[in-house]
Amino acid sequence: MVESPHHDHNAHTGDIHEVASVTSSLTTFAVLAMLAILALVVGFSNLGEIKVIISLTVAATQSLVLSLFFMDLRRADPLIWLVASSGVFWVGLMFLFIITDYLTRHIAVL
Amino acid sequence: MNKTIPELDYTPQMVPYPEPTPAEDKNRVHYLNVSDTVWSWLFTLDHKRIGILYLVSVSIFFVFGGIAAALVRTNLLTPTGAILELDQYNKAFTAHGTIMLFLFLIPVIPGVLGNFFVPMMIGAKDMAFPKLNLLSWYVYMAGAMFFVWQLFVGGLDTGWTLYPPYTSQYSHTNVLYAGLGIFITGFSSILTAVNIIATVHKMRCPGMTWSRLPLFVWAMYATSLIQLLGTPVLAVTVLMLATERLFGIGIFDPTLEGDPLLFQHLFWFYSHPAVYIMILPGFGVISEVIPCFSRKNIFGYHAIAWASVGIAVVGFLVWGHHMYIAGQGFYLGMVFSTLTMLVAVPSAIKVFNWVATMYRGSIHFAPPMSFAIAFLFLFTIGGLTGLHLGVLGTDIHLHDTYFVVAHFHFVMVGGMLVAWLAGLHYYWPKMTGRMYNTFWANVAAIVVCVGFFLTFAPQFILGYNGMPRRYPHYPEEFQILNILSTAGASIQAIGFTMPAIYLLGSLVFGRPAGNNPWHATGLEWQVPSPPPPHNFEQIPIVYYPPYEYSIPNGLKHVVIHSLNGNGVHSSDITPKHQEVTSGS
Amino acid sequence: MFNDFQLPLTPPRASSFAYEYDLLFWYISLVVLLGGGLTIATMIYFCFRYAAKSEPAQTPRLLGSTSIEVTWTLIPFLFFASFFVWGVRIYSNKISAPIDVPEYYVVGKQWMWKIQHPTGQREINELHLPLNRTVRITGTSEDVIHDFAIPAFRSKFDVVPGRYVTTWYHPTKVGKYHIFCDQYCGMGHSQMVGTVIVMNPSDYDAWLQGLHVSEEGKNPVDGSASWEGKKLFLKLQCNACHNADGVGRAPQLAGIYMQRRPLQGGRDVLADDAYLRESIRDPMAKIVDGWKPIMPAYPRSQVSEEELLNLVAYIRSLRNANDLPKRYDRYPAPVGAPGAPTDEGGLTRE
Amino acid sequence: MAANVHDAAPVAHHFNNLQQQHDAIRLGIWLFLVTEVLFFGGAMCAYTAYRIWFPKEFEAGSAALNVGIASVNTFLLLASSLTVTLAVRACYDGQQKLVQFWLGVTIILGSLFLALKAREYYLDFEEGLVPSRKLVSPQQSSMIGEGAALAAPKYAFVQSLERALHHAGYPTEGVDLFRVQLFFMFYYILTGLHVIHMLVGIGLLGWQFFLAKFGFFRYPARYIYIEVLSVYWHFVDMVWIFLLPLLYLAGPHHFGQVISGLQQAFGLSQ
Repeated sequence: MVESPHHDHNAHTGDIHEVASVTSSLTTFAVLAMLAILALVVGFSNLGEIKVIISLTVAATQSLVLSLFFMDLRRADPLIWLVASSGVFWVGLMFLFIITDYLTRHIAVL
Repeated sequence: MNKTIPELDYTPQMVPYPEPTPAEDKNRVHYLNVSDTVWSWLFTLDHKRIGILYLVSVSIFFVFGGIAAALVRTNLLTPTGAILELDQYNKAFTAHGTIMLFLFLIPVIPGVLGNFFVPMMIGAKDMAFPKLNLLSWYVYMAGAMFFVWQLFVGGLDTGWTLYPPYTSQYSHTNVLYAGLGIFITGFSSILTAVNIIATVHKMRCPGMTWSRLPLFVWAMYATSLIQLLGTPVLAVTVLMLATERLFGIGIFDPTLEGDPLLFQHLFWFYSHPAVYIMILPGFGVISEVIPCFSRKNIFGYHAIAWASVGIAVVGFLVWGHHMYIAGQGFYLGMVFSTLTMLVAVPSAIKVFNWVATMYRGSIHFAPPMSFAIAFLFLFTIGGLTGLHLGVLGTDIHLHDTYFVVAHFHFVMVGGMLVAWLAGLHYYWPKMTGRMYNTFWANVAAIVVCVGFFLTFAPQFILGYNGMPRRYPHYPEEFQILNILSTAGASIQAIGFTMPAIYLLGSLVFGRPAGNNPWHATGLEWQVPSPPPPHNFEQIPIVYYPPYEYSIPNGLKHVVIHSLNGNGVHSSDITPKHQEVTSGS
Repeated sequence: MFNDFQLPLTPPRASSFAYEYDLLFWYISLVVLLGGGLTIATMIYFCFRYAAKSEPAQTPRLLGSTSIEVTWTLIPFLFFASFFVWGVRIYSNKISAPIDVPEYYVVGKQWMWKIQHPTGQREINELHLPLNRTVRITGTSEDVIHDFAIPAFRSKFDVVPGRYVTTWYHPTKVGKYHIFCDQYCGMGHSQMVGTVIVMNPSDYDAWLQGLHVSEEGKNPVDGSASWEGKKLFLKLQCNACHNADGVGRAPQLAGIYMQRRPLQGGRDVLADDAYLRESIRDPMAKIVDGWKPIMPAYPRSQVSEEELLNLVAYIRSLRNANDLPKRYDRYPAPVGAPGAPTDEGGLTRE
Repeated sequence: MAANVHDAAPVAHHFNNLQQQHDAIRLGIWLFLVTEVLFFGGAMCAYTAYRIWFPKEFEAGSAALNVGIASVNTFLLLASSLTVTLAVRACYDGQQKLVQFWLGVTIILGSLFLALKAREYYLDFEEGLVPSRKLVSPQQSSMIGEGAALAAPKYAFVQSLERALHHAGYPTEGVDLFRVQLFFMFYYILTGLHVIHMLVGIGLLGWQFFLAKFGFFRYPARYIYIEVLSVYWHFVDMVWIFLLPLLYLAGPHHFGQVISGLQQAFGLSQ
């Protein structure tokens, strides 16, 4: 891929916001495709109980790769990091409390 | 505690906008008279006009909710229901609940004062996304139409909590309309939240650091965090309930071994933080009003600011105290009870700091201050009675009784509504440029406080005696207290109509209020009374912390200086930074 | 001392739990009144003491002090923590119902309470209880979520359809007290009220036999739950497989209650009420080791919640194998029906 | 509008400079994504709660799904994420035509995904795998075995599920087939919400495709709008990445099912 031609920046101040190059996007896609194949392979294997955990971790890595490279979280300023991680943290909170109820509801008494 | 804050030399380098002479004021262009076509109002992008749109629609829905409340209270005059049948009563209290919560309490301060004043307080020309701001009003009105529509086609009799399996299989009233209404109004509050967070982060004027933000902006920021993180869960819960009701089979369906408690978990995950969405803006207004009328710096600025954010965060971890006896596990009940005790502390800190602000102040009993004092009195009682319901042991007896009704009315009406009235009376001169009759406003504050106390104090006793919530018929021995409560309700009704009269009257008869009737600090008071369309001619620079009231000769000026130096005076001001040890 | 001290406008204390409860309730109320009262009093004092004089007074520039902030953070939290600890003790005491006490069943149905005594008496919206005897209450609901609440006993529990909830009472004062439904359940939510009648043990036993007429026309009906259960056991032909002859198609249910039952797949489970109920409602869920999964399910449309309670009570009452009916026992045909019961079957022979 | 699209002032009146405006927009979209994360998170939390209680029923439900279409859809969606990033890159390089091209490809890939999804829904509907309380009248169901006590009434859903599971070769004893409808409720709710978000995404892509025709996306003035949409599109893809293991790979599958699933999708199977 030829290096991108000179941009016609008008002389505006500092919106120096680089964007991922085509090659890096292709490599990210390749990584994501590999992870998707891995998820399917794990899905089709009969590993039993831990199959769920493996496929969810693969899905988590896929979404991490996707958000870091495709959604350009890598170069975003720390505020965007805070927003993204607070969303995930709050869903974690909800899971933590609701699922604890479903695991401990039958422990009737101390 | 040594804090390096700029020692302020108050020699007046800069006079703010000169007080407009009445003649000059008559033909000054401000946001109200910049154009008066209906089109310019309905498609305005000016955050101030959107605030006024919200004010009008929110007050109308408050009247709707008030009528429903009047129906409920008059019906409870006699043990066998004075005026309503059983199902009519159920529809009345559900209408009162849903309209007051979703159409009044949640959108009122973020929609009216938040939209109007957050940009002005941080020195911005407008909200970050003006079109989104207008969209949030239209989405709110669309959602409100569903609520009003379901009122006229048979109402909803499930209570605002919509618990399945009653709502999904046994209720024959229009749950779907109400669910859709909740879904859409929830979307509107998400849009407001995104707007406020983006504005506070990205559009503060130079010098407006986080520790110089007015506490109202801190409270609005914390409220937007909750709205942003909580509302989507309610949206998906209402959606799941609607699918279950439409297809007759569903997730919370006990015949399928589904668990109705799962709905309660997901519902309260939003609905408890929602009560903090309602009260935090009230805290913000009180943190503005008390320092101004005690003529004294706020006590513990950082404590109050971080208490707001603390309530927003811990508020998400306590919802289980609504389900102690609903079948939730004992282990999780303990976890939620501990966290509920934790979340009670920041509110206590705030109240202590407000009272400490009044210490050695010089207190003017202007109407906003009398409402703020009523707030402190009622909210303290409301907040502390919440402890009875947060503790595992005592909630067994008190759950779903009138004790709960009294507690949340003390906090919602005694806290939020009185704070809203305080905010309305504090900012009315700035919004409309007219001054209302302060004597009648003080009378209204007293009437509201007395009427409210008479209505809901007896309900604590009713609750402890075990009278259940949502009962149109009740045992005879509770009748005396219920009559007392209804009497209080009628006094309260008078108390709420009085502001409508003298505030609207002030639009016609009120004298011009001038730039700063209360001599308050803060950027919103440095611009002429009905503010010009673009708030600030030049972007202001802020040098001082927000509440600098304790200075020698009474505050007349906060420095307005333009970026490019062609402000009213061109002299360059650099405040002298000196070590200051704050008094204990 | 504290027991019989009764403030005006407060509900009667009619159970042992009520005393414990009131101790905590008044402790919290006291602390709240003191703390809140103090805060409000200081505020009002400040309002008068520092009201603005005519000329603008010079106010001190106090920006706050962390030492004060820390103190009024810790003190409230310590009090709140004490509330929490005491509350947990009471809550755990309330939900741990003793096992070996007479068990009453409560079934919430849309807008009435169906109550059943251990000896089989059934009542609607009324509960007769003997004085000073601990009793165990198991509740469920047939349609929506209700809530069986007795303010005088300071007790309340949500009855959720599809699940059993258990609690206990120990009445200590004779009298009539309210029963309320405390979870909104529709139009008749306020009609689901009833009375608990606490009687002296002698009156209570007389009432069980139907001799003690507390009010005119109130007599005990039907036999005990397990007797009802046995009739149903026969009607549904359960004894086709579960019978005394031990034909080997299904486990003999005698004496399995509260035993550990080995399941297919290695786990084992305690055969308590929930297990019995689930094995009837949905036998596929847990299959006992060594038996084929051939038992049909009996959903709600076939066996109502109440009938299920009777079946479970019957199974629990079986002590040894020959308590079970025979392979060909028939549900007794009504008198005079064609083909009267053969001599070796039927209940009448007992 | 199209005529003077080039010289429209890029900086709105209330922002100081372009950087502040773009940062605000980027923050806005990420805040919106947080609400979407919690929106789908709520539904998935309910799914997890029930999966903990009824693991066998959820595996049985997943075994009945057409895993062939799902895997193809996964790759379609990943590819569409790639193409939308290339569109952003093209806008950064200032090649307006390329922007329009890549947006077009993304729309095609998205529509392919929706077409396959619609086909899958049609197949599920045809097989009767839709939760309902419909009862099958006694004559239709097979003869009730002799001597067995009154068998539970046959539900239409249970009958069609048995046929599907038999076809998939999944042993059905020890599974309460009526309760598998819980899994299918989640299947329809989660994938339905995802489809709605896809439709909105494709609508916006179409709008930007139309704008790109007039060279609207000049860098740096209006670059942000295409980046914002790409972030939303990547999020929709991320939701599918989680839906695949939760819904389709919950039950035991083998590679043969992918082939037979696809044949069934394209109507080639017998």
